[in-house]
Amino acid sequence: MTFSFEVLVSLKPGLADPAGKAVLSALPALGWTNVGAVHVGKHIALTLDAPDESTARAQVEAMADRLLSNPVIEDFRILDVAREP
Amino acid sequence: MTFSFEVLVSLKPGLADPAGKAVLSALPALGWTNVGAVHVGKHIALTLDAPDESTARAQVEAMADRLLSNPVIEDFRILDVAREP
Amino acid sequence: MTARTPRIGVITFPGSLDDRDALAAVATMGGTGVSLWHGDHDLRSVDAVVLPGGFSYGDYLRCGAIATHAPIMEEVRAFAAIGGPVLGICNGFQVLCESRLLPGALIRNRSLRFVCREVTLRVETSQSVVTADLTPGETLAMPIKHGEGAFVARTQELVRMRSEGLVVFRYAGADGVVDDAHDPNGSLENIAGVRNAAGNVVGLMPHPEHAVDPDVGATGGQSVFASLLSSALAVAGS
Amino acid sequence: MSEPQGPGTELRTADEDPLHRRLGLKDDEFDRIVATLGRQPRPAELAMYGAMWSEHCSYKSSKRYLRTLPTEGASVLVGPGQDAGAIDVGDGWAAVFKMESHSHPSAIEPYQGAATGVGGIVRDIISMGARPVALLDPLMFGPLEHERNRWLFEGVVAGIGGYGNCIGVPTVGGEIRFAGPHTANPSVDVMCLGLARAEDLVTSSSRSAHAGSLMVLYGASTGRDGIGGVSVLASATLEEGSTAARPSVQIGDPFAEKLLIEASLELIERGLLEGLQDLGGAGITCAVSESAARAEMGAQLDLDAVPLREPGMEAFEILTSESQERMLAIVHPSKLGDVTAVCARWGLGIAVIATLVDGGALTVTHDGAVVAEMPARSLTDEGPEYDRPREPRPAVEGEEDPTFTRFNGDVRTAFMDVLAAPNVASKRWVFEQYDSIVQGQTVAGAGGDAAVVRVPGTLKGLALSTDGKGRFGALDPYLGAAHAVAEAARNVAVTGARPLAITNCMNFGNPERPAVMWEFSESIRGMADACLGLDTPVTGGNVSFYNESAGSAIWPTPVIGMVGLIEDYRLRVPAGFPRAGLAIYLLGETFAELGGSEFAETVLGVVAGRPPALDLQKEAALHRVLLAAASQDVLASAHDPAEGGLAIALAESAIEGGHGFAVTLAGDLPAHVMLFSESASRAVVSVAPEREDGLLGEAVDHGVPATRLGETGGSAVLFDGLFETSVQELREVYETALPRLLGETGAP
Ligand SMILES: Nc1ncnc2c1ncn2[C@@H]1O[C@H](COP(=O)(O)OP(=O)(O)O)[C@@H](O)[C@H]1O
Ligand SMILES: [Mg+2]
Repeated sequence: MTFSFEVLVSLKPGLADPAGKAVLSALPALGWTNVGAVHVGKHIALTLDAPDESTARAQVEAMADRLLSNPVIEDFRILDVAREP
Repeated sequence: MTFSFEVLVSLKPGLADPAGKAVLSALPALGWTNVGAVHVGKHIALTLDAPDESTARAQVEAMADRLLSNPVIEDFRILDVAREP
Repeated sequence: MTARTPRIGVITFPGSLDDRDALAAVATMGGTGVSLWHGDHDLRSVDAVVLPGGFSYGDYLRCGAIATHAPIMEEVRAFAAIGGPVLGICNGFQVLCESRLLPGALIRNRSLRFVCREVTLRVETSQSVVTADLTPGETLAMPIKHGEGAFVARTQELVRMRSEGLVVFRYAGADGVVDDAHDPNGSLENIAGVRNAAGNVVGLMPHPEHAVDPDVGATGGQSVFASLLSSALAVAGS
Repeated sequence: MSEPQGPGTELRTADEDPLHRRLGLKDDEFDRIVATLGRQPRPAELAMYGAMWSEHCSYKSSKRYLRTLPTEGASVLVGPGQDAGAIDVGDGWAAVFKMESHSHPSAIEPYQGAATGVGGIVRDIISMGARPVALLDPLMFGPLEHERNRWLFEGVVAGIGGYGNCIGVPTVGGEIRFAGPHTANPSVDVMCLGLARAEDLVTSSSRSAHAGSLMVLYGASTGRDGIGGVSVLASATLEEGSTAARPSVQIGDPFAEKLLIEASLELIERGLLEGLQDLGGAGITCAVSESAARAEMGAQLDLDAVPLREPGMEAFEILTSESQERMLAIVHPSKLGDVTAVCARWGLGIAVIATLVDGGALTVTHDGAVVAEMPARSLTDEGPEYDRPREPRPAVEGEEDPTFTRFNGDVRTAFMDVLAAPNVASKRWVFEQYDSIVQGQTVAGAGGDAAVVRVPGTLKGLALSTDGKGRFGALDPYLGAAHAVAEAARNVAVTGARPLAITNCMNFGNPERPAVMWEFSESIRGMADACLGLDTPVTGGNVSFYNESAGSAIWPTPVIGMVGLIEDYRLRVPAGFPRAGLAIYLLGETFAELGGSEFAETVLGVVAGRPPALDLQKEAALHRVLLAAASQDVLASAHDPAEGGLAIALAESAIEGGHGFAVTLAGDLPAHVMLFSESASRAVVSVAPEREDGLLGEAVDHGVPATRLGETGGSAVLFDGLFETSVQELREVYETALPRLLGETGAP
């Protein structure tokens, strides 16, 4: 079966987030003064074949940990799962 | 009230996605040969103050359209909403 | 026509890097360089505007995206609309695409790496303010230096660009042959520079301002700036 | 000063240790603090001493050796002890330069570690009042066969490019070496060169401040990142339950740095400052105490005024945070309005955090209460100093010097193997990722022996080279250091520039081990002797200790950053053969010296033997010949044999220039020794036939042997009587070796 996952990778709290800061400071010029915080991270969508969902999810977690993020500075979160027959 | 949103930005289908391709081609060397497709996009988390959720959401949509994504090449999707009192 | 030297404005955005180099190139080629500031609503009566290379606002989010909303860009849009010559180099090209003054967009190089090297460009049209003095097929040597220079457009748009002749430069071999081996970043159809329909707004990823002084490299930028200067005078005089 | 030092490996657990030990302070250091204060220290005070008296900030193990380096010379304007050294390059210009390492952070997060390393050294240059105009990045990694080493290598290179490219300072050169001992400990050193008008330089370092002057912090806000980077806070808890949220790695913001550069230079140009200091290791503690101590004053520091990135930060966190992209200016109160306006125009945050006061006391308040009070000088100038035990490494018994190993292999195969060795092969994959041309002054970027950048508005060029000789150092640390200086000077001299002065970065293992301390002292001795012999004083540098894991240290590797001056950059001599029909000469002599050579490691598989001898008088004479010939436009090309010897030098000149050659290597030495010996004080030059007499005249005048080897021309490459190949084949081998090791085909 083919499963679809989305992985969200974001900087660990406490680290400077220059991209988030840049977006935040650009917003007032566009008329939005009510935004409190912005953080920019990565979104990775992938599909994989696996016998069942828990196997698939375990693999995605391993990929997120080993390849898609650097655990020293980033956290990740696995978003959804959808199965395509 | 303060609302939290997450915006996911991804390249429009059909456009080259070199980052996705690079992840895909790095996977087999790490032992994962069952991944079919990978797409890399952006994840933007933000908080904003608004009188109610629908106002907040409308503003986030406008931001996503005008600043957070480039509609010429990207699609966006607004993920969740959480309210903090 | 007058004998006065054209005034060429160069915008400094926060994070612009090649603004001084562009001013120097203008001076070398006989124009008067005028510094313009992103936060002003004033083009200081220049005859042409250059958006220089660099990393405006750190190029965070998307290259050129935040600069699009700078106050001076309102003036640039108005100037472009009445036919004023506008040249975007590298980051300036990205700003012009983000501003919809030019078609398409620029994404990460297919190598995913920044690349700084000399390339050869083939001129595709003389219908632009930077190629008015050049002949299609001519080649120019100048450097590139960017991490996000792969030109992309959706198929429909690409078809329109082709039919309207909006491609100004393509990456080529020294002999002018356009092929994948000479595409340094994965641009569609080797596109290195494009124009708007009127030809007064042009953007390119390579750096003509770094190719006017033979002591520090190639000289393919000389004719680009020469054309810009003469177009600036022509528009100003008309 | 921004590199974490001293991993807390020797620390016992928090429970059984008092606070000072967890902050990396020894018991006698603690006693010294009690004696200075005349009472028990408060926690924030201990954190401040812990950071300032760390090896990295105090140089407590290395100071006594650094004092022995030659630091004086006709051109030196500012010697060691300032944020960066400076030399006079004429026409009212000062060249300001310094090298620094960021190896430890890069081993954890290569991209950000390297990126923030660039940021740190650039701020050192700005704080001298100079515009940064060039970067160089000498790097050392473990072999690329290992996946982790590839990850480190690719990440570090991307990080240096990512930061350097974004701040608009060209990266014009560097060095990459691969060696086993760097597997767990990559060395990431970065050198920055800046230019200032000599009078502006004086302004920024004269410290004309007085009581009532304000200390203004501008740039990024202060967060919990990088706390204890320089001491051991990151690996120990200060007080119960407060460490979880403190990341040890930092994220660089090159955009903020670019704004800092422009704002700082504008502040200096407009004469708005009384002093300027970067924030690096030990953060606010270091910047405020150094500024006060230099002005021979004290300061009143209010931590409540510091703009914070996160709420609820404790005093010690604010005091020792190493958040990036911050500067501290000393400002007369009457100029504060103008300073604020300049920072606002560049979009930078600004806050008055301290006031200079008479007397030498530094008083720190937080939440309205005093949290620390001590003599400012006690932090900066009165730290401990050690004479650590040294012990020469025992000689390796029964090891054969590769110079005398019989070689029965095929020299052509050996030649191709050496050409493809990662230490020798083209580094294009690396340097094409760097913007080497921004600012428009790069006459020669990476790819030759030294980079050359113009001094704007003049005909002058500055020639820059970085060199480390780890393999030689492993075999003889004295010679390793001396050779590094000599090669750096030679790289500058072959371009036609006169070597003027050096900066350096000393990359070593744990100084608490006597063998490492001995290597260090020997290296300093070698560097000092070579700098004296070549008249290139030391204007500054950086010491990076503790580059080891599991008791296995990196090779003792001083990396030298040399600055030279060429009076007319149009007379710069290229490394490649520019055309056919030129006579090729070897200046200097080849001896049987394969100890520690590339040939020995790549072909024989050993790092052994005695490194080549170095005669500094011969070396200086070679430089004189090169300079005299270059200034008369006699040389068509010049290149020095280094790793891989004469054979590789000839090959590189052919590849670079695109012209083949035919040479005959006469003499009594075996062919492989002729080809691959790494004897010092040599150069391969090419000259037009009508200029041969001119070259020979200079060579005779300075007593340098000159041997005619053959001619340039054609597409073939011929070592007469040995083997034949082509420029095309050489280029293929040389250019594709590194991409292949990285699993790429070399396509664009
Ligand atoms: N990390 C690097 N960054 C930039 N340029 C580099 C780097 N490594 C090597 N280079 C360039 O490659 C060329 C060859 O380097 P190297 O073999 O160290 O030269 P040499 O033997 O003359 O010291 C030099 O021009 C050098 O500047
Ligand atoms: Mg050399």
